[in-house]
Amino acid sequence: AEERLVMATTTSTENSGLLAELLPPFEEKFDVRVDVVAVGTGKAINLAQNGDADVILVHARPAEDKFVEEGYGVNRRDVMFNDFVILGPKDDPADIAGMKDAIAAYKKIAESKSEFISRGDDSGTNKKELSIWTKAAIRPEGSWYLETGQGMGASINVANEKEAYIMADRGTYLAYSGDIELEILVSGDEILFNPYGIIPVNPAMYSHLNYQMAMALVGYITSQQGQKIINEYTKYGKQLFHPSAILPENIK
Amino acid sequence: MSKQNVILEARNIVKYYGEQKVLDIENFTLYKGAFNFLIGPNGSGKTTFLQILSLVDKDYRGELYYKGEAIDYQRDNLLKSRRKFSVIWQNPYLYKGSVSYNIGLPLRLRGVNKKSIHHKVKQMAEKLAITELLSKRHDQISGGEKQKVSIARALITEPEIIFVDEPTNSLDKESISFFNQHFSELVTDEMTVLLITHDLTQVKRLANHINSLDKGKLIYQGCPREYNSNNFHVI
Amino acid sequence: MSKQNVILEARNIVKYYGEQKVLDIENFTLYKGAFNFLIGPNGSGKTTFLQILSLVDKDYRGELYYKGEAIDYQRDNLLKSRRKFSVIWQNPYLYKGSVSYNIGLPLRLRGVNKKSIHHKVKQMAEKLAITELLSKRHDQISGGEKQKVSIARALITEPEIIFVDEPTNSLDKESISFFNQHFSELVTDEMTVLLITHDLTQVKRLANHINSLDKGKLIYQGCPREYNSNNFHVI
Amino acid sequence: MNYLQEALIEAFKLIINLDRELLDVVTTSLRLSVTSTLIAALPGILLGIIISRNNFGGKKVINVILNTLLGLPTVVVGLFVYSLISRRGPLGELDMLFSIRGIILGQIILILPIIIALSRNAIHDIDDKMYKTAISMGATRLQQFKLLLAEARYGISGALIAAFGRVIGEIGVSMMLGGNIRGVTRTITTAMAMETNKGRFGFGLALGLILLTIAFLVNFGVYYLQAGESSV
Amino acid sequence: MNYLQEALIEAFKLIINLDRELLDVVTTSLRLSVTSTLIAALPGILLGIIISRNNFGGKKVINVILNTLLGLPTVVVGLFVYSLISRRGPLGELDMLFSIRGIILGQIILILPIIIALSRNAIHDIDDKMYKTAISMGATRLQQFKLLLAEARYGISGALIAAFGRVIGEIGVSMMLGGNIRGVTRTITTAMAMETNKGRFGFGLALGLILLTIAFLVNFGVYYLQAGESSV
Ligand SMILES: Nc1ncnc2c1ncn2[C@@H]1O[C@H](COP(=O)(O)OP(=O)(O)OP(=O)(O)O)[C@@H](O)[C@H]1O
Ligand SMILES: Nc1ncnc2c1ncn2[C@@H]1O[C@H](COP(=O)(O)OP(=O)(O)OP(=O)(O)O)[C@@H](O)[C@H]1O
Ligand SMILES: [Mg+2]
Ligand SMILES: [Mg+2]
Repeated sequence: AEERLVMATTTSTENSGLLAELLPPFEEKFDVRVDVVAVGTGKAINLAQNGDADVILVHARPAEDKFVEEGYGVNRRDVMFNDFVILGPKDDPADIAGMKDAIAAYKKIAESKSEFISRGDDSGTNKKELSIWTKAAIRPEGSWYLETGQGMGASINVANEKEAYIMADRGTYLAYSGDIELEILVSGDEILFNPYGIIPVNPAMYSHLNYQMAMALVGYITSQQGQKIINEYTKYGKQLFHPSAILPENIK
Repeated sequence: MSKQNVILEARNIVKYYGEQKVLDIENFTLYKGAFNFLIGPNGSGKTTFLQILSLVDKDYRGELYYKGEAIDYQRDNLLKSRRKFSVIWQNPYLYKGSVSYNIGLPLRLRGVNKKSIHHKVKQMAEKLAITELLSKRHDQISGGEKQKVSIARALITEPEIIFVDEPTNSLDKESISFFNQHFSELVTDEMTVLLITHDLTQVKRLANHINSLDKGKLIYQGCPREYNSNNFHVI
Repeated sequence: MSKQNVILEARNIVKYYGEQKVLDIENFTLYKGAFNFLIGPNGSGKTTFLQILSLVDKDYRGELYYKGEAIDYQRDNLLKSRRKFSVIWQNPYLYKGSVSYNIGLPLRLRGVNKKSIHHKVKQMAEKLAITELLSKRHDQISGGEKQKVSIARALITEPEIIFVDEPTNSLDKESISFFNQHFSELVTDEMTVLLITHDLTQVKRLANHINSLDKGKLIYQGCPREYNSNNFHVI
Repeated sequence: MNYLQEALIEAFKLIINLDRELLDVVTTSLRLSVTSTLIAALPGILLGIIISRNNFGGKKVINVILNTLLGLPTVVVGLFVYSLISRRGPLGELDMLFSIRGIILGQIILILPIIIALSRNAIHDIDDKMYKTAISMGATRLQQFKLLLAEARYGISGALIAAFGRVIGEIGVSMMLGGNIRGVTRTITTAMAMETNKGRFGFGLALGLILLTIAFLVNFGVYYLQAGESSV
Repeated sequence: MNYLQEALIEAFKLIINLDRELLDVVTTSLRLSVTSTLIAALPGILLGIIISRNNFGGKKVINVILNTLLGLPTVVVGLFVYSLISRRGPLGELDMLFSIRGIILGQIILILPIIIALSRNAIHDIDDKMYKTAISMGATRLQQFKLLLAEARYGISGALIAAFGRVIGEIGVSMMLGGNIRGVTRTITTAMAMETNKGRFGFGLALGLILLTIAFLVNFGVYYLQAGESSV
């Protein structure tokens, strides 16, 4: 295919393997090559602002809204969500195993000054983590709170080595689960849900953008076909993403 | 001597190394088809002057005339002039490679074909009795052998003028007499020689013209007979 | 000669360069306090042999005896022996730095204090008339000047044995006569000299003992008188 | 978790299966590193010679700057070139971002200082007599250059080998300017970084081993080509 | 988006404000790169000399391997050392992961091949007469070594400068083995990578400029120290 569509997305999306299932049917149907550039959320948005990507698929709602408000993005659509989990060592010094309330769990971690690893990289995940601390009315600081400034996987590794707590997206956790001793201690709280959106870059900003294909991709991903692939995609025997453009019960 | 016999002339040559003035020569003449000697004590500027005359060093003040015409420093013409000259250096430098590579190198630079190079190298090596050395590496030969290789390398292009800086350093008796003889033979032809030496016997035997340098100045120019009687102490 | 006067002896020395056997010497004797000459045509193995005798090259077969005792190749003892020797090389190597640094270097290696080095370097430079060169860089001097620097560097340690490979290459008349004279003076003392040369006048004037090499074999050992009459053609 | 063992097995499997994707990234890596090195070689060596052979004002400063640039982080090069070739950059029209050409541009900038500095070092120690002899033999400018290359060949080929090593093993520039796009700009190193990110350390190391094997083969080839080479 | 301009302004602001965190990462970077280079210097140079001066079976292969290792990707070194010093690795007890010591170990492995190969090249071209003269002057082993260093100083200091540049500019090892932990193992380069990932390109470039400035100052210092140096 000669035509090219550049999609900037987060590493977690690309690393989950979902895109390798989701994109080929689209590429074939529209005779277009989708070049996936997987970077941090902040970088993905920055690339799009510079006109270096035609469309973005990210998970950082406030940043996405700002992106659209400033006129860089148009026609944002919800695509899917996954969820975060709180991981910790087996001996669980903060005693949070089995809790349903993420905010309460964070409080207990802070009170017991158990080591907690933060990505500290301004990513969607990091922002989510910080918002939970805010809701818990805690300013995380001190020697128990370590910021790695790295991606999810690397941060999980640091947590594993240090036997510390960390909040991670389920997909990355599953990918690492074979090699680490950390376990899921808290999950299921609605605050831990992580929605993904797709946003074409505003064609009014740059003349060269492939807006038409970007919209086609939005259409495809939010269609029955796309949503079905997302719904059926599993890794390590588990469903990683839940479609949100169409309610699961309506997917045919 | 008549002007016709002059092949190279130098006028008002001044050369500095940094602050130090090492050459200051008003007039110097190189006679065609003759043995011109350049003598003088260590550090008097002989090698420096040779580099200027042989067009290797361009960083000086003054004029050079080849057969009456000013040397043209335009690149192509300079190259043409240089290719009529050869230099045998005081401490010869051999390039990484075999002895035969080194001897054939000037021909190679002139684009001569391989077969003919091979042939001439063999011939030249035979003359200098270094045939067994041809396949040796540049750093696997003795001091005198190295000297002979550099002589062969300079002669192989059959230059019009050959500049020679103490060629018999490290040479054994046989090689010296070969050298003296061979050079005399060559000079009966059209070849011009400028020879730097400290060897008095060589001067006595071969010199047609003597130029004597001291502290960068030409203190004597002329034929050996006159020179012998007066100035031999300065060599 | 009596055994007492022998300072260095070599027995059954065999040396190969790759496949090529370049030395095969049954017996060689160096006489104390004397001018020992090593002569022979180019490529006969003189420099190679000098490297073995001066303990620089250890890669050979055979035995060396210093004052009757086998040379001990244990590192410290070897160093001690070496420090009694000096070598003036055929093509001298100067280290990056000033001329005075180069001349003082052997003393520096022996841990002599700076003041005393400075003093001795000055003295030695005066003797060789190279005082104005002392502050020049190693690569800013003429061929003959370089040779003189290397002679000064070898003499400054007042060695017991001095090995000299064609020291008068590139030297002017004055320097040569200085060299010959200075060396004779030194040898009236306890100093032993092994001199390689192609200069017949030097041999005639100075030699106490002559060793003549040809194709790696010692073809003559003895005093000059006998030698003169028969063998001079092989030098 | 013996990663090394796992890596060896993985590498072996990958090679045996001759995975199409593996072939793809290997080809891309090789193409990139060979091209970048070759393009940078001539100007780099020439500048090295010029700096080494001439005395000019500011030479010292240039030397110090060169030495500094040996520490150029790939990310800095990546960012710098990005700001040039991004759509909003002055070269945006050329459409070089996320393409092979973009990576090559970045890699050339990355290794130019290496080639210049190391060939400068190599040439620095060549004896002045070498030049005088070449001139007196009647060598043209080009022939003088070739003779110099031949004499300093050990050091100069060392400079090129170091440059090749730098590009084949670098990640930052390829990632930033290439985007690690599957089938297009994915190289062994960006794939390696990605796999490592995914937590597939064994697989990442396997790719590293393959990379080193390929670099070894290239170096081996160059070594033996050189051995049989002659000059001028 | 003139990143370059933005970067300059950012860099200026950072330096003016003398941000504590900036000071922290700068100190860490310098400490790391100087320490790693110094530790690797002696064994590296020695091995370079040994390889260059001796003929032994397998020398060719060792040379090709060395050349290959110039392309050692930082990620490979990172992964390799990680598998050694991780809690489950053989050296897990030493607790080196995510510490300065861990990074230093990795960086030493990264630059040893550079120092060995480049000093080998530098020594390769030293004239045999140099050694003979040193021996005949009565130099001890150590003095011979010092004389050799003095003669090859241009090339050998070039090797060390290249090694220093490699470590001060590298990211992979510092990131994998140090973990970019704020206030502990965060270096200029890992901070730079982080800021770039956040999309703060200008800030990333600013850090890059600061890094290069520091490397420049270090090189400048070394250059002028060298100029006034004497040897043996
Ligand atoms: N590269 C240089 N830089 C500075 N001074 C130099 C340089 N080369 C030579 N000199 C000085 O210039 C003067 C002349 O040197 P030159 O080599 O021409 O002497 P020469 O007559 O050839 O001596 P010799 O008989 O010893 O070879 C000497 O005083 C020498 O020290
Ligand atoms: N490094 C080397 N490798 C191989 N062969 C060598 C090497 N050095 C010298 N030779 C050979 O060994 C023989 C003896 O060399 P040597 O240097 O001892 O001769 P020499 O008597 O000093 O000659 P000259 O009077 O020319 O200095 C020569 O045939 C030479 O070609
Ligand atoms: Mg001279
Ligand atoms: Mg010899």
